[in-house]
Amino acid sequence: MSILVDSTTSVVVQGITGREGSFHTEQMQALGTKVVAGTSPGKGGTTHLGVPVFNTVADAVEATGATASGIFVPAPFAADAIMEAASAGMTLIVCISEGIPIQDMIRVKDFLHGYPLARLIGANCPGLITPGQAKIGIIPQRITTPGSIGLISRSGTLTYEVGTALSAAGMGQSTIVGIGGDPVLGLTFRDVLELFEKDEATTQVVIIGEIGGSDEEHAAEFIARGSRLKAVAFISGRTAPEGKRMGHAGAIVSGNRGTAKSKEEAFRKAGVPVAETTDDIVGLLR
Amino acid sequence: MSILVDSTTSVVVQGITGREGSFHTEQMQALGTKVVAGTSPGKGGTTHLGVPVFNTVADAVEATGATASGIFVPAPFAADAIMEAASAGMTLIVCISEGIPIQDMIRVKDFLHGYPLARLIGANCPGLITPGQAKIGIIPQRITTPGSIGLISRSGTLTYEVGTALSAAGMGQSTIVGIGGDPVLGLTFRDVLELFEKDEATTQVVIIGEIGGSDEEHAAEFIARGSRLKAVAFISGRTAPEGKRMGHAGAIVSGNRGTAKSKEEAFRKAGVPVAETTDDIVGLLR
Amino acid sequence: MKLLEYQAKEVLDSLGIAIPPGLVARTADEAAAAASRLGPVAVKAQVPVGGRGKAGGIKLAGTPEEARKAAELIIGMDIKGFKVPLVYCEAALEIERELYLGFTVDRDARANILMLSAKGGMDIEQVAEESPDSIARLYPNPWRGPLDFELAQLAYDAGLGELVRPMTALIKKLYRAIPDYDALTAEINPLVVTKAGDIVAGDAKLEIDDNAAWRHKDLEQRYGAVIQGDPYEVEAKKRGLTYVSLEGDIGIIGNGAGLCMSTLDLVQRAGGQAANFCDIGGGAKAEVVENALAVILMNRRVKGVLINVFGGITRGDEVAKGIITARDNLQMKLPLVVRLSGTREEEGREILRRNGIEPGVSAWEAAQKIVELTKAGVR
Amino acid sequence: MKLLEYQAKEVLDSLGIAIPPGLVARTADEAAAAASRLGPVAVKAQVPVGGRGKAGGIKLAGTPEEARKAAELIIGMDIKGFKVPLVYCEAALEIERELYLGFTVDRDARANILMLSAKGGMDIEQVAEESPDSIARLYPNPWRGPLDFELAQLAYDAGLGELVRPMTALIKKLYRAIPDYDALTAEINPLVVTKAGDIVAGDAKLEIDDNAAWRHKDLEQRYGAVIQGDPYEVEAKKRGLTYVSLEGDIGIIGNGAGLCMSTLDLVQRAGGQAANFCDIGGGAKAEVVENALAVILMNRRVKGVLINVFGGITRGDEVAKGIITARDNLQMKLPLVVRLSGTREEEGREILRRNGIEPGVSAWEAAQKIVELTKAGVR
Repeated sequence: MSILVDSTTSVVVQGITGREGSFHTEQMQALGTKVVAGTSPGKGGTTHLGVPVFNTVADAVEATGATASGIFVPAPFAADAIMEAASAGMTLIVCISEGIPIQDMIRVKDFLHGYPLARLIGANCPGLITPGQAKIGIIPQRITTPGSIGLISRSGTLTYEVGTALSAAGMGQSTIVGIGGDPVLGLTFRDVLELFEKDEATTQVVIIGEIGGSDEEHAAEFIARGSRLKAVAFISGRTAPEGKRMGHAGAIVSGNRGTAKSKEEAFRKAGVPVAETTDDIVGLLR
Repeated sequence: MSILVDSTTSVVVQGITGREGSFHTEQMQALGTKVVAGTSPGKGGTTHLGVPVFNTVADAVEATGATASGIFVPAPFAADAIMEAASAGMTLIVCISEGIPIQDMIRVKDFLHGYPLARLIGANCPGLITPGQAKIGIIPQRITTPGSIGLISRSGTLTYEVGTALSAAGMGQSTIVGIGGDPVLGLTFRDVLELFEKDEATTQVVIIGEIGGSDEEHAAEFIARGSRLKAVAFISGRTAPEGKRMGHAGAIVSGNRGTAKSKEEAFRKAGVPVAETTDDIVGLLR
Repeated sequence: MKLLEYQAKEVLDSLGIAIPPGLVARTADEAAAAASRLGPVAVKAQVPVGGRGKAGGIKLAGTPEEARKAAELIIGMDIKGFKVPLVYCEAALEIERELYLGFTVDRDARANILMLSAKGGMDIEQVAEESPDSIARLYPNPWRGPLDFELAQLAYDAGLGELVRPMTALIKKLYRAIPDYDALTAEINPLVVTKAGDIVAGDAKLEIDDNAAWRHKDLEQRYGAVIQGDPYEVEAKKRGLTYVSLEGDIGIIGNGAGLCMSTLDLVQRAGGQAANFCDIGGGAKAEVVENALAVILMNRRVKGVLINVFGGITRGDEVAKGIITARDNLQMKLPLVVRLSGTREEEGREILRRNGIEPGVSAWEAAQKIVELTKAGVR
Repeated sequence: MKLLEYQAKEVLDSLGIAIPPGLVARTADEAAAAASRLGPVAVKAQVPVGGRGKAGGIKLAGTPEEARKAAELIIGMDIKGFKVPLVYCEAALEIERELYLGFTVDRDARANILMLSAKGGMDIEQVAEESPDSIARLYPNPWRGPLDFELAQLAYDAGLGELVRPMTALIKKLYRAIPDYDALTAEINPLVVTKAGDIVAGDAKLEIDDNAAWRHKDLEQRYGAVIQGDPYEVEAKKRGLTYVSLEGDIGIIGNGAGLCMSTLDLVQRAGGQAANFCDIGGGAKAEVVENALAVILMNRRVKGVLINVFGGITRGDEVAKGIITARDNLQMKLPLVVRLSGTREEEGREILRRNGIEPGVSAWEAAQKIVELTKAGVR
């Protein structure tokens, strides 16, 4: 078992004919992901990487019944691509594109309220992978092994590091979800934790957080309320300097939350051991 | 019994200190309507017509628990007033103001999707009255008598005419609802019919329609699907000339619908007798 | 407010939409001058109503002299009740294809509807009837406006996939007429794709919501005075009345649109024909009644007047007194039937009778009476 | 992009918000000239960072001579790492009261938050901590923007009921900075109510989303070059790197923000201090590595460099070769420790070793090694 994506998920790649879209579609196919269609405006009716290409996501859904989408379009078009996917009925939308303006994402988040079944992952994220079955995004298959650990991370390369370490230690993963590092994003740690909680095949989770925002704190609260999962957390950015502040607005809103200290304390309070370095994670899971 | 408003409904008057607001609040109070508060920006903390005045509807609701609102503010402020009432949790909003820009009302209608419990009547309508109990709006109490006929109308003065005729004939009314004549409005004939259908005290309904739109046709379809109510309809505007058309957009959208003929035929098809003149309505109800 | 073509095109231009070069001409000389500047032109009557082409209001002119002659014919002609005040001389386009683009309020949907079709030109209503699918439709969310992917889908649905990008940009510009100008209807038909590949507004129709005039005073100031429509409607507008001219000979005054419309219906049922629709609104104050009567009596065709008023807030006796004052001030001699109902209707009727005015108890009776009196030609 | 005060005020002015008369001065003479035109002025350092008042960057000048002296002192001074490029001479306001108005992104709410307080001025953060209720808050819907009734409620909540109308109008104007400029933060503190009753922006802070720079090329063109910040950051920006200067002496390069931050953490844990944060992104191409190394080596404080790269798509041997090329091209002599992991990490490490570069197997080991080497002062 797994969460969000498995070998039966039918996937549309938005921006399939682009450089990134092409490369990663091949990678996704190599793992066995059921990529059923791609979109590329103006290229509807053609075929790319053995997959039919449509002008719009709605056309792709109508023709294939796909339910998940991976977005590989340039940042200026990415917010629109997410809304298009939601409005076409996608229930899983994975947006890899980075550099999307924050105000675009704020509007997208509001738009998605109208599509409660649409789950967004990202943007600016490596996507997700269920080892041995399927992936949407760019997480390299070779850092993964099938197993029972759920991995949720805000950082791309740290995900790969930890995935590699877990696999090397013989600790396989149920699903790895890179939720992305942008300030305004789709699924949060807590949202993904809820999914792992319901997934019987997952018995342990690793949470790789970062300074900024309160999503880690909310995840800790969720676990504190009682979880069957054995969890380990890691927070990067303990020594990162605060950005040079110009005004006070940010401080008024965030107060003391968002620091590595606040996040680590929240996890410890919830009974979740916090790794000092990523190397320590394997040991804490044993 | 009755629909939407009765002697227990607690009402806020938005714009209570204005000329119209003052006059009609007094009329509403004279009938026994439970007017619990008024709003008038900048006059919060004062009292008017024996009623506390608040700056905002939210303040009024917090202090009084009111659930219904009557709006008597000038057109440029009316759309905002409706949204304010909905966001303050009002479940019945009656907007008397006329001359609201259509695009404002289109935005209001979309806004109200976020408040599914908020029922809007109007704008540009005389409001509603449950004879002998309460009213929100400007329908004169003296044209009404308590009874079992539900009256729904798009026209103000025709409502008064028909109300007067019914009362004179000894045919009392359960509730009279003036839904308003604007192109984009709140509750439709059909919406109000559904409420009357569920109100045991109502046994007959009179529908006073007008040319334009398809709301009368939709009401006829509703009745055709089976209703316990004995209905009579009247449509004004049979001989009204079509507006001088400039473009084709209107014609493309509305096609052949919206004429008096289409509406009368729809009612007849649904088994609802159509009065030739308003004078004939009483006879058809007997 | 329905803008004339050249006014609508000025608005489109301000929104960044391409329009052909054109000049307004109020005289034949000006038209000739325009043609000598622009080259071959279409000389187009400027009236806020459709069908001017069939009415002879558009002529092609290859030379300044031809433009002068065309303008001489067109300026001052009557098109569906509008006297043509001026012409618009517009450079001819090299047309590759003609599309249709427009939006309007769909009152059943309580929303704006955007429509795009590859089959533009005169016969779009016929297209709508015969092959409705060839007109692609979109209901944009009124707060968000049309989104890029929605407009792309609209273009593909209309079979205009190759124009997705320019069309998306153009429709977003046109849509700005809603938030910026409270437009109720905007129509570009034909929307011309030129042989050079540009997309240009061939014709333009734009209606602005009168209820929103307070937000767009500049528009009213710039364009409000140009249109020379029905003189009674113009006068009524000045006096703040809701008035529409009709073809018949019986003047109608009512309070409330519904009551007024049903009065028209009754007059026709009684065998007469109304000269106008005139709604004096709720209060039925003496001054407003006098204004309404004054406008109606300007029309020489009118042989009699029917007033149908429900006294809701205003009492019947007061309404009656107001009507008598108005009649006397205007020295009205034509037959006048008044149907008064509501509060103190009996007292009102008595006052009318004493002053030589026929009261009607029911609206139907009153309608029959005025038809009878006007047919008899009673003075 | 963080705009300077005078730039932010130009933007506010373009949105229709009142600002005091003011002039930019790049020299002491210009400041004197400004004061002779404006009368008594505040001479204010223009730096994209808070706290300039406490740092001596704001001086009042009653005469042109005083303005000259103030500008002489302020221009060129260093405020939190920024060399003051110019001053803004602004006419003094007759202040009746000082309010606070601002918006920013609340990342937990995934929304913009508008804040208004009657307690404006320097100590607003203290106000927020001690009496949070005195700061009224509103989360406007991002498509609709703040609605009139919401803004009225905000003003009443802030205890500014008597200013509801002007405040509603002003906040709507300020909010336009979001759709029009992709502003992430805008702050007017103090928002001054003058003795004459006008509402004027006393100070202004505005941050524009760099990710949206493609939508606002005009802003970048007008303002991008003025700010003279940290020279390494300026150079890094030119080379398209994500780079932040820090206080320590160990240069850091990593791929991915998370990996980079965790490398900083490890260096500190090992007893060292990072000289920078430099994220070279996913690919870790030779050219990018060389650019990053070049910027880091500009900094004379740097005593050694730690590179921490995970080879995901790019293979470890290729990354290793790229690093060696970069080092050789730059003739780098300082200690260099590279931690390579991922695909072909063994091959990569072997290449590094052969070329005299210390490879680290784990990031923690690598961090310890670079700290040790820099402390020893090995060359």
